Amino acid sequence: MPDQFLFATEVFINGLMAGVLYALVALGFVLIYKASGIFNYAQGVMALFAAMTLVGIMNGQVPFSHIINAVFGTDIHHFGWHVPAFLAILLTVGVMVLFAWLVQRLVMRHLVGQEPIILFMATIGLAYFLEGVSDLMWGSEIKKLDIGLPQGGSFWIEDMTAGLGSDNFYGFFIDNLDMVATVVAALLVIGLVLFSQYTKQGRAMRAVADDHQAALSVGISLNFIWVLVWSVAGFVALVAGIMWGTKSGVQFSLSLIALKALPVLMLGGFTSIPGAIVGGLIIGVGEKLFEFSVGPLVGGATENWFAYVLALLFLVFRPQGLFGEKIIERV
Amino acid sequence: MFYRESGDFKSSYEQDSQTFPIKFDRFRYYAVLAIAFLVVPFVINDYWANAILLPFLIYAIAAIGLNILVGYAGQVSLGTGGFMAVGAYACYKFMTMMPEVSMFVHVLLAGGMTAIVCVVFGLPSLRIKGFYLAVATLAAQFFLVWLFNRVPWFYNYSASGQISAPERDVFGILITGPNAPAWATYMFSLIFLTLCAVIARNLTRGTIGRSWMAIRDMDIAAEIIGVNPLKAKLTAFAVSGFFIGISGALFFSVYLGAVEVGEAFGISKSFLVLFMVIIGGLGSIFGSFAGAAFLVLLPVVLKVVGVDVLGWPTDIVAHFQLVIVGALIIVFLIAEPHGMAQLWRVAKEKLRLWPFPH
Amino acid sequence: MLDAAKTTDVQAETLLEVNNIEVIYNHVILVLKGVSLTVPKGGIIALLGGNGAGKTTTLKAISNLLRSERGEVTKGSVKYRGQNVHESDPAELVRQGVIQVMEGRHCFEHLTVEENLLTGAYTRSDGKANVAADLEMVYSYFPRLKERRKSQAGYTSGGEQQMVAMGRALMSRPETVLLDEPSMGLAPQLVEQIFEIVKSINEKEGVTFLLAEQNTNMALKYAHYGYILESGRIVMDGPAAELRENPDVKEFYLGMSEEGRKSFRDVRSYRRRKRWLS
Amino acid sequence: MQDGYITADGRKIGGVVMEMKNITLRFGGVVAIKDISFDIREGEIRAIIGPNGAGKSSMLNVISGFYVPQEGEVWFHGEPRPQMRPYEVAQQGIARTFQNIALFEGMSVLDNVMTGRLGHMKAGLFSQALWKGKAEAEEVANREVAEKIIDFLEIQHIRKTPVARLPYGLKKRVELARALAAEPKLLLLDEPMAGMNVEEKEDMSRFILDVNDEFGTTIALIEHDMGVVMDLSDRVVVMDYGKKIGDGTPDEVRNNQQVIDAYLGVSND
Amino acid sequence: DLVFPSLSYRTGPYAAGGIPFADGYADYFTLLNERDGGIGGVMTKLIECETGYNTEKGVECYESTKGEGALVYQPLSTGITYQLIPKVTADNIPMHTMGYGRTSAANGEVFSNVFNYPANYWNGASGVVNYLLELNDGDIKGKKLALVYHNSAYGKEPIRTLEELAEKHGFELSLLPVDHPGQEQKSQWLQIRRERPDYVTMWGWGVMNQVAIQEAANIRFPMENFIGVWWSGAEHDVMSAGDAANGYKAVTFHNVGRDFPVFNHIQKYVVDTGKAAGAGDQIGTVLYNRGMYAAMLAAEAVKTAQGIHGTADIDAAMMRDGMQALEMNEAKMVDLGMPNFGPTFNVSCENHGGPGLVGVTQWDASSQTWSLISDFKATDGDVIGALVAEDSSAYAAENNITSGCN
Ligand SMILES: Nc1ncnc2c1ncn2[C@@H]1O[C@H](COP(=O)(O)OP(=O)(O)OP(=O)(O)O)[C@@H](O)[C@H]1O
Ligand SMILES: Nc1ncnc2c1ncn2[C@@H]1O[C@H](COP(=O)(O)OP(=O)(O)OP(=O)(O)O)[C@@H](O)[C@H]1O
Ligand SMILES: [Mg+2]
Ligand SMILES: [Mg+2]
Repeated sequence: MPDQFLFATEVFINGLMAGVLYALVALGFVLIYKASGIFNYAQGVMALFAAMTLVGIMNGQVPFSHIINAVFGTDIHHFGWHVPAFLAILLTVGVMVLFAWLVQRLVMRHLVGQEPIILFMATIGLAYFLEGVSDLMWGSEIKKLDIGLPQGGSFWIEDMTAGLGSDNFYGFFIDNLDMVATVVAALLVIGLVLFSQYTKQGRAMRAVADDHQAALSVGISLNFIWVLVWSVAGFVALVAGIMWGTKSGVQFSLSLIALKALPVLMLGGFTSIPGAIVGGLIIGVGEKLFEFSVGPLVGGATENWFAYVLALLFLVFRPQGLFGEKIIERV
Repeated sequence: MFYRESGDFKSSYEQDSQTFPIKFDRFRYYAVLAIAFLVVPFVINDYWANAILLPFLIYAIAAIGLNILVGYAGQVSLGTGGFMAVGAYACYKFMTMMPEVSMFVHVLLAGGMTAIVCVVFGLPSLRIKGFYLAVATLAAQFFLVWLFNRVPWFYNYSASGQISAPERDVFGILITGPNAPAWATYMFSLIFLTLCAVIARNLTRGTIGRSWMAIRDMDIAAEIIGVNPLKAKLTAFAVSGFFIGISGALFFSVYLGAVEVGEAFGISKSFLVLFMVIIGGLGSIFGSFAGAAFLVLLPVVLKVVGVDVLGWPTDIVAHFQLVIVGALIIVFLIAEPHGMAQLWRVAKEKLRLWPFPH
Repeated sequence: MLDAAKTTDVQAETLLEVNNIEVIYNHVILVLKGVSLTVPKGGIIALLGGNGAGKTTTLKAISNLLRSERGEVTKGSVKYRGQNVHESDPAELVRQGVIQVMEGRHCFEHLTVEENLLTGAYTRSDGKANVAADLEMVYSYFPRLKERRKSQAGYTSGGEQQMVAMGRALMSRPETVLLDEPSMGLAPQLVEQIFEIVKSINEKEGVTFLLAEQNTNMALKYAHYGYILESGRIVMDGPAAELRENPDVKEFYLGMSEEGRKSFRDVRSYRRRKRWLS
Repeated sequence: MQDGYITADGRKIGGVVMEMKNITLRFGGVVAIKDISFDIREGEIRAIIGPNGAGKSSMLNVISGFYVPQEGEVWFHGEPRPQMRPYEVAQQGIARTFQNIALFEGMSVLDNVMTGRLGHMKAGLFSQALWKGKAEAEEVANREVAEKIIDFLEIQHIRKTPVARLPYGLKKRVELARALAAEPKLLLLDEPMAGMNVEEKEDMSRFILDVNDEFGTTIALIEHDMGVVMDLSDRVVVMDYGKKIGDGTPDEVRNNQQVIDAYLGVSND
Repeated sequence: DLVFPSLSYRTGPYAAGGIPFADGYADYFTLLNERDGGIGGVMTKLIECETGYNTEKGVECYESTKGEGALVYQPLSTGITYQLIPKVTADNIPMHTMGYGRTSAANGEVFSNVFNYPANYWNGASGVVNYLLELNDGDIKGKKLALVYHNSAYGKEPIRTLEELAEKHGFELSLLPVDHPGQEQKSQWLQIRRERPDYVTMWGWGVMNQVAIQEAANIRFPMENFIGVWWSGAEHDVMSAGDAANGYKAVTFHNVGRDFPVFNHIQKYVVDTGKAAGAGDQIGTVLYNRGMYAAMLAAEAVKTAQGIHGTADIDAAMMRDGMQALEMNEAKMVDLGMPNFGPTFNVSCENHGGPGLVGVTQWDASSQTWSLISDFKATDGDVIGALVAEDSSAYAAENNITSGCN
């Protein structure tokens, strides 16, 4: 096989994997959008917060130690214990549920029935708030996150495939972490699809997204639904935070991965869980292949805008994204 | 007490469609103008100009522009940063290509250029709606930033890709460059802001404004009763682009003096201006001012209080700043989802009924 | 048809009591200026009044949906079974058996007709079988819905949506239903049918109804008791039968004068006529 | 084209202005309109009735160009109307109200009514930006027309109120005002009286009759209140699940057995 | 007081780099106050102002501190530097951009108030190439060098120099931009894996560094052949890749580690007395050292200025003179408790950039330390000098500056 083709294939496969990682973030958006019509800008920061909390708990860091030290002149940083990853994850999930409850209590319930853009704005406020809080709580230095996930290219695959091309071809490079992410993402998607399509709560969730007032009037407790979806979204954020945090360390930029998820959302449709995955794959492959083929001609670094332009092109033909619910236009 | 509509009768429709139908409002408006034009220039110093007033004036222009698009025409855009960059780079190119021309013209031309670009990126809005459109405008944001970063012609082939504003003047008074006096930069921006505000006000109270709002409130119905959606949306993008371009030009040339596109006109700029518009009040010119003032001033005030008055470490203050700004946004939205402008309106309604509670 | 005798035997227990409530929207607009009414268990109570009289507002004040419209009950109290419900969540009220059918349909556009109906059963925990049975019941009331069960509610016609809204409320097996303009936009037969349904549910299952209705004629025909609301105040109340005989009600709400029903074409003067209050 | 005639109460009805020819409209599997033809004459009040989901609103949507029928043609002023966008249809002098009120909630009543006049305002962008010359004069002139309609419909007191705050019935009236402001030749009304009590219906009927009388506006009307329909309309089309089952004067329709079975029911007084 | 504004960033995407630098900068001045009673008897005063690496906040910081008698600005961001160049010139306040900022500011004839000694990006680029030459016995013809860079003004700085050098030495250069923030670099590293360059150099900042090093490890690129600029060579950049980062290199213009007497003083006078700017745990890290080094150079310039003007309480204009006359020699450094901490150099009116001596450091993952593996050596003055002259004269022409020394 010609090497160029093999290289393209390699890029393609890695694009798929990258797409899965984007999709992980996009999933959180979809959940909240589906359940309340809210475009949750804070999703990225939630991933950051979740990852920071996880690392903090694992390392036995004292939350808010920085302020405590500044105010009381103390010098405390660590409790001096280390929490095993599994337990730390459970505790972090607990923290995310608590966070969901607070969001519902302090923000959402006061904004019932408001227009989407107002709710969107509120989530931006939330993002600021959470960003400040997570820095105050855990400090803004970079933290290493290691819960024992494999990293680095898979030698096995590399060796298996090395013979396919000429000497210039070294076999396919596939990151172990990406493979783990793929499995996790698949499980998440299956679970979430089952939840939202086949359970009473799932149906209620979609009802809430359509009309807050009517949902209230049939006895759906918005508060409960919101705590529920924000918790699930918090969990998804944690998963995304773990994957991305393992890759690049846990620090501020983690919150910016939200920007990589937006074109995915747009392409897959804001309301579709499978859409997030398919969108992710298309975006991942699309941007990597474009960078591979056209990038060198125009000076590279095309990925950021190409993802958006690609999604835009899809939208022009399907304004609700590939799998999004049709936008009902009636008078 | 003084807030009385009664006794302030209007006898013609011209009078009724005035910007400030109530005498007291009108009076206050002239007072603000007088102070802004006749008092501030004489007392202004570098700090006030560069740290507070210039950003306020310039962001207010951008906010008015975006408000036309989002607040009046209902087309949520996250491309503001990119469009400001178009204004800035257009201005830079005009400044360096035609050094002898008045700065005033450069800025206007930059606005015009941005309007054109904005219309091009507004085309998808004919099919794409709501948040899909918002995300789609990010394509403009990222593409434009990439373009200005990538094509050396835009930054005159400078080594690092930064652009810096050469000294330019209006009637012999320096407006750009480090030697431009504070009052001149202030007045220059103020004139543009006043101009933009007046134009925006005129447009929004007339036919165009109503067709924008109709599209915003219910686009299908609007089309059925005779609003041409293509025209309404694209004019909104054009007018909005014009203002945003002006603000981008001023932002670069008068305020910062040198910019790097990714940093100065990145996505965070788009969000910042959008916050201003929403916090201030969608569909309100006054709201654009209020929102810009709020988001320019608040961080400064918090910093001054935290660092200078309370003497806290800068990083804790910076983090608290985020927490407070975030919390305030939420509190504001809960108190009044329609922004500061609406708070003001309700306050007026209450005043009118005063001393009765309702 | 109902007669006066019927009204007396339902006077038993008071289920819902609205006591002199005042409602303000947006902190400034005073809409209800002291409305009181009582709904006895098992009664059908009609709330009548012109556009903007405050019927919808009253119902929302009871079901606590006001808050999400930036409205607020500033005075007075609403009691359900003697309990103050002012603080409770609307969903909580549904669980207690009070459900509102909102004015203007409010279907869940993206859900199918059937899913819409099923959301009505959200608060129920009496098993799938019972829910399925009730679904069939609703379909038997509104056969048209059965035909359209798989289409998204957003794409159904106005009247079909109204049926969905009604059916959805019935799915919750309520104890008390607050009906806001149930007959709006329905074809004449259906209007009658809806009222027949109300009556039969009321009689068979003892469900209490408080209905805001513009179709005074129908409302007074089926209701036991009526309140007439104007500009945020109750201006008249009494047993339905009596109200029907009241000359003012006859003229302004039933469109009848001494000579019987006028043709709409013959109403030459549309200047405002006498009001109880102004 | 047939000639007009004079009605019993002395109104002159002209020739056919609009004719629907064999319209069929499908949405996926649902056939909303099945091969329906009827016409509307100049100056008449034409009612469309039928059970819920019969396709009445869809028919209005076809007329205003929002739905494009799969088969059939709309003839306007004696010639087939080419495929056009809804706003172009509106510019031909067709205005309408909607079944589920479609007012611009963020605007005041006055502004809503003024949107009805958009088609009559032509000032350019620059003139408007400066608010001088044509723009201002035009604004005042059109404002006068709008005010006349506001007076006519007796909604002066809510002129400056945001429509979101209005009760249902008043919204319907504002919608009518907006449609009238366009000074249409053909006015389409989709259940203008839903949610009104008798007194208000009387008022509304009066408005409709007066519009028809004073401006000679042709009116097509959907309504479920048979009293109103029978009293106001000159001719009635009856639809039933997409099919036309009756067409004629109110009396003819009222006595049509098919119509009685499908729609009116027995006890109609 | 001698006022030193510190435009720091302890928040935002680059906080991890900003914090240690700001701590080092602050602690050194605290040390001077605590130990020596200030400089020449006048106490120093540090005004910290948070910029979040954001130009607008930078301007606000500048405007709010310049009135307080600021002696020298250290904006710590290329963006803010560009912004301030005209402003400080107009206000006659010196600015020191050490190892960043506008490279051609080395030409003091055009940029009268801007200093970027002891080394700039172009020195860095040349330093990398020189080091490669050294490794290959002076011949790198036909070798492949890939530049992975932050797609911003900062990242693009070395391109011109590297292109010139590629021509001169006959190596092949390929460019791989990474967009901010740089969380995703699969494409770039797959390309590197395909092209197999002999060496990779990196102009990265923030999260981009960690990800790049991680990805390099993933594709098993030999770490010894991966050389970053000094902003890509701190502990947190390599830490998250763990052992895989062992052997990674970075060029530098100052020494690393905490094996210097001055740190004992800082520990004693500053940390132990609870006056440290940060938690006190950053001492000896690369960026802390750099911050401290910058502060030291500023303090030395103050001393020089005090000498020139015969007054201890100097102002910004005098400070400029002091900086322009600064001489750093080994004796001084030993005196300060920093033997061989940085190169020795002199500043002059014509040359604000110093001699541009560049060393190389390497990361040892097992001991978790950086160490200097190649001493500070000269870089290619011909190539760089020409580029500086070209760029600065373009700037002078654009802004009507008559160059020359006064
Ligand atoms: N959200 C709101 N904000 C402000 N005012 C409101 C709001 N909703 C209703 N109102 C006002 O409250 C008054 C009563 O309205 P309500 O909807 O209760 O009337 P109604 O009797 O139900 O009328 P209709 O028969 O037309 O539905 C009206 O004058 C209306 O303007
Ligand atoms: N856009 C659409 N997509 C799918 N189905 C539609 C659409 N519009 C209308 N329908 C269907 O077509 C049929 C006719 O609808 P239409 O709204 O015209 O009824 P109608 O006669 O106005 O009824 P009503 O009196 O209840 O308003 C209904 O069954 C409706 O569900
Ligand atoms: Mg009502
Ligand atoms: Mg209909």
